[in-house]
Amino acid sequence: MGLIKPLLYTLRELFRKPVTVKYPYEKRDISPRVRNIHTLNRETCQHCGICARMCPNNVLKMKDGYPTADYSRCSFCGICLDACPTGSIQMIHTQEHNIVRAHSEDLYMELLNPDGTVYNPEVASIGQDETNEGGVF
Amino acid sequence: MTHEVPEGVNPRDIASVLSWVKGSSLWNLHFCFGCCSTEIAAAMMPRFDIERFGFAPADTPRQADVLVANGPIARKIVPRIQRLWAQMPDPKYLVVIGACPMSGGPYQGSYNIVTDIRDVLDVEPAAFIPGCPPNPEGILEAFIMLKNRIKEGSYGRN
Amino acid sequence: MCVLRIWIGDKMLADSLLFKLFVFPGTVFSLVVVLFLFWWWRKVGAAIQSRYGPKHVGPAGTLQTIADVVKLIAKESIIPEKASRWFWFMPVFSFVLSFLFLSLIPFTDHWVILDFDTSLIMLFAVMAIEPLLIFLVGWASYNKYGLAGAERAGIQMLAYEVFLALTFVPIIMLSHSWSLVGIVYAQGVSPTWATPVAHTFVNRGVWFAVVQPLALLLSVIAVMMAMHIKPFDIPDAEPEVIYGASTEYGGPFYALQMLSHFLMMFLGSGLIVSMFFGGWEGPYLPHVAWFVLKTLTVGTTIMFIQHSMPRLRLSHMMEIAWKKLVPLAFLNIFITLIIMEVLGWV
Amino acid sequence: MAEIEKITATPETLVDTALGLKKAGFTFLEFMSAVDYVPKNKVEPGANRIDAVYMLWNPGTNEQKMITVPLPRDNPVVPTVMPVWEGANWHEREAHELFGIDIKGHPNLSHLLLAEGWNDTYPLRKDFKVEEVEIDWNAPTSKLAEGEPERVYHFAVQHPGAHGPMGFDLLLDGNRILDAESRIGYVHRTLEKLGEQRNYYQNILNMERGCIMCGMPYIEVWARAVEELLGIEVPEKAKYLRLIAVELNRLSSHLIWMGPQQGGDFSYMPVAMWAMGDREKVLDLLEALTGGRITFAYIRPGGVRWDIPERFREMAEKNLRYLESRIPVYEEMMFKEPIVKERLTGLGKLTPQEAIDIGASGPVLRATGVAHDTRKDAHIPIYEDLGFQIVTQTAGDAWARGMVRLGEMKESIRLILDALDRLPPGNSEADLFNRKAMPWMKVPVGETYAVTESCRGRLGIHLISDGTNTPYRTKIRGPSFSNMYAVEHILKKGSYLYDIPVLIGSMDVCPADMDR
Repeated sequence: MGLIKPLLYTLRELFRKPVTVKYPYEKRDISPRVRNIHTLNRETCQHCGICARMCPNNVLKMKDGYPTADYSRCSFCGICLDACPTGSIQMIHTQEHNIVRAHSEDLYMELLNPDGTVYNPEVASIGQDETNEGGVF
Repeated sequence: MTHEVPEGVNPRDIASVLSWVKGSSLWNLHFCFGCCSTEIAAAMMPRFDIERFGFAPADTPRQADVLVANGPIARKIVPRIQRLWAQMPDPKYLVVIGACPMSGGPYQGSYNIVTDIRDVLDVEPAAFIPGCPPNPEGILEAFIMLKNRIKEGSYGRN
Repeated sequence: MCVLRIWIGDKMLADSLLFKLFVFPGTVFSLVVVLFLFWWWRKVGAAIQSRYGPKHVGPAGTLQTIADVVKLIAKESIIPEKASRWFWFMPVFSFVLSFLFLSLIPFTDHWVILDFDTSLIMLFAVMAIEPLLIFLVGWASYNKYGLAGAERAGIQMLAYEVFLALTFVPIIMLSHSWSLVGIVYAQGVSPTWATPVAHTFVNRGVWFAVVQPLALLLSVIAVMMAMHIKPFDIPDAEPEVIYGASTEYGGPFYALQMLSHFLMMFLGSGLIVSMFFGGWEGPYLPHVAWFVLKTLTVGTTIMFIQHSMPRLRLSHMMEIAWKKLVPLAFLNIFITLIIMEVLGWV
Repeated sequence: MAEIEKITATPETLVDTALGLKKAGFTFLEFMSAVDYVPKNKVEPGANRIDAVYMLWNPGTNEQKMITVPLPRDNPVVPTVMPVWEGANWHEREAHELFGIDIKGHPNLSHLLLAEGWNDTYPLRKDFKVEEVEIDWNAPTSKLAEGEPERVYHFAVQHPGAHGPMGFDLLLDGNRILDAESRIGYVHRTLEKLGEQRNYYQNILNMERGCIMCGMPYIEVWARAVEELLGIEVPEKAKYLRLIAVELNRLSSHLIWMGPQQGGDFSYMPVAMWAMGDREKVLDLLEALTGGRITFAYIRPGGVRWDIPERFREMAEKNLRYLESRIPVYEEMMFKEPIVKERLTGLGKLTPQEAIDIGASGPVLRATGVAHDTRKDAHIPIYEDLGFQIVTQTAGDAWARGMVRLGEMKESIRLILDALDRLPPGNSEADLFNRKAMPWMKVPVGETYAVTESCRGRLGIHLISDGTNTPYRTKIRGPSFSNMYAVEHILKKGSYLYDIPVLIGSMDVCPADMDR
């Protein structure tokens, strides 16, 4: 009897819809607390460099007065958020911001703007589609 | 339309068929040495199910195509990684997942950690996916990137 | 000497031995079936595990197994330095051997490559050689885990070989035939072909699944044991001996082993269909289609059991085989004897 | 938590002191380690010695005592305490390779955590320099492999049944194991040394990575140790949130154990897959609460990072009730299934006496009928208020361990839902000091030992502060370290090749937790 009952459970499972989220084609809901990439409010940033000093993994480095991130080192722990005295640095998650790169050099990048767009020193911001450069989708 | 039409594959061009085939059947070596291995397990299991794309685990290096570097490289494990890589038949690919194999991640500055997988294996990885650990979607994207790079011919010997 | 006759038709190419060997039911057809079965196996497993399985490579993932096999064949074939020089030979030989098995299975009484009065004995012989080959595969690879897996294959053969034979005894008693075609006829199936082989059989007019449910159960277990199907896949238990005998085999060698494994799975189901489910009998559809359909149904059932069961411990498997299944098989023989005596079926 | 009660001994009197303490009820050796005092240290300025440290626990009265043996730095020698506590074996090997303490009378002092050919440099000494390390890569993998390497089965590192980068060198007779020697240390990330290199706040990051499957208890016990030294009390709400986070993490860890680990040992794919699928429900909750799935950075000294999110209660109710309804299914499939039951019953039997001697803890100890759960023993906040019940079994075998974990899952679900119901209002962080100054906090000189029950057993952090913003010494007692020793102990008693994966699985050994 003990042998039959598991078979009944598996038989029942055979006719159920899979729980799979067909990822690239459909996406699951992700909590807003997930930390996947940094953003920096460049208006309130005080150029103090505390985030860079506090980062245990040496991810953040100061360049032209603003922190830049080397994502090959990042653990996404958010200690830089706690350390920032003005709260300029934040971490966000959007599905488009899964960082996947073919070359390790591409992992070194400027922090995004607070609205999730790419920061460009010359132009204030460029379009959303540019954020995916080097990514898969 | 959720199945991948073999785009750019010309049935008369054996090379393009082969590269499509190689990209569609990537078996990663079942070799866990870090936190990210739990997320690789999660990616294989029902919620994400990377077998949809033909990515499956292989238990012995002889049958594997992909070595997924998924954890901190302690000095003790270095010869084992090199040996496993040597045991894998060509063509073989390397995917780097998480911060540890790229830079030591949270363990940089430790006396027992090799900070870069490229010092150990002398191969250029196909895809880098940062995170500690990255979520399973990220791992799936890394595999798809590897697949696309094989298809394009921009990675690996064909 | 066995009466070995091959039927060759007068006109049609389809009747020639070459066609049977290389097209149907030989190489081409069996390759297609094997690739389909591999895909289907993964799909059934995935459904039980509440996921999709291969899905995006080709429509519903149907090209997945083709991609897998082509990739494996295209890969580098590594022969370990210390391996025997017969390393490459063993998987090839075991693949060829599974075709010997194929030639004995009657798809119909016409679509059978080898048919003679005592084909069941030859079938047992072929089934007994297979684990020996696996043993040689493991030995040739000069790998500790390969050898451990080979050893287990040998042990498992000791467990199932005896009661496999005992299980089929009641069927032979009932049908008075040592030939698979004869056994199918004995289940009340009318011959579709003027048979040149004088099959001796007694027509019982009923599927043996009905009169011999215990033998059906035992033979399904025996076939699963012989084909190394979970819960009896002890010789290639990943957590224990990695891939057992095929640990060192990658690339084309592994592709061959995989193909022969699924071919054997198909043929094992075919054997059960011939023995218990009236072979090719069925209305409306062509006979061959019925046979394949029945075989796939039995195969799917086996897959279902395989995917929903844990693996047995080695010693537990021996215990079950010798202390439970062999006595059961004997019991079945006696029950059959008594019933045959009472009903006057002798 | 008060000061740790210290007893000073000399190498000559050590074994007698140990025996006396064991008779007095201190039967459980938590760890044996050392503290290196160089002259310029700020804890005891001028001291130039190595203290061998033996942390003891009295399961009857729940007292903690510590034997310290001051030794000279140039030639530290202590006798082995293995005759008193068998579990001291690996701890002494660790102290030997990391601190260079010579253990007199020890049967095997080969490298455990470090690479086999590591030269005579001792990483945890304060004057250690990485440049001096040289490794002989041709060294044999274990003492067993020294003689006849051809005969040795390497059940290790990449073996699919080894549950991660660890395993054994085996001498086999057919399937019977003649001798076994563990090979661990492949994920030795030196958390103890890193703890001394980074400041208290940065340590949130690496302490949490102590165990890959349950990081939350690690960071909880770390935060509690720091708070004890700082003398701050966290608000009631933070205690509840910590409990919720830890128990959610325990659920996810036990589901991994149930699925890919123990289920995977028999290739029992339905259970393996379903457990991972159901684990996602728990991970959804963890993600909503903390933003992480495996690592969280949620608990920090002084409280927790975020308050509870909106609609968390409903989500938890829905997901956890679903999980509760699945537990009978798992019970039916794993623990009543005859094949699995046959494999698990009688496997790896430990008596209560053996388990305590070895230092095994957690479900391994509770399966032998000893009702010790650190959550209750050490009065971890809130657990007693919620009426926490210890789950025990009496058989002491693999099956009993599984049933204990299954019972713990039910208990965890109940605890989380109760805690959510009784969640008090208020702050989730102590506002005793400036939050923004936290990253630079200096911790007063002191020494503490905080314990908790991680998913695998008794987890402790021995923290010595020297008044700066970096710890002077952090010693982590990883429960898997002793539990893995129990596996080796059982294998040496006589076992079979096919039992090894099941045995490791039933002990729920986490390599990261073991190697630290």
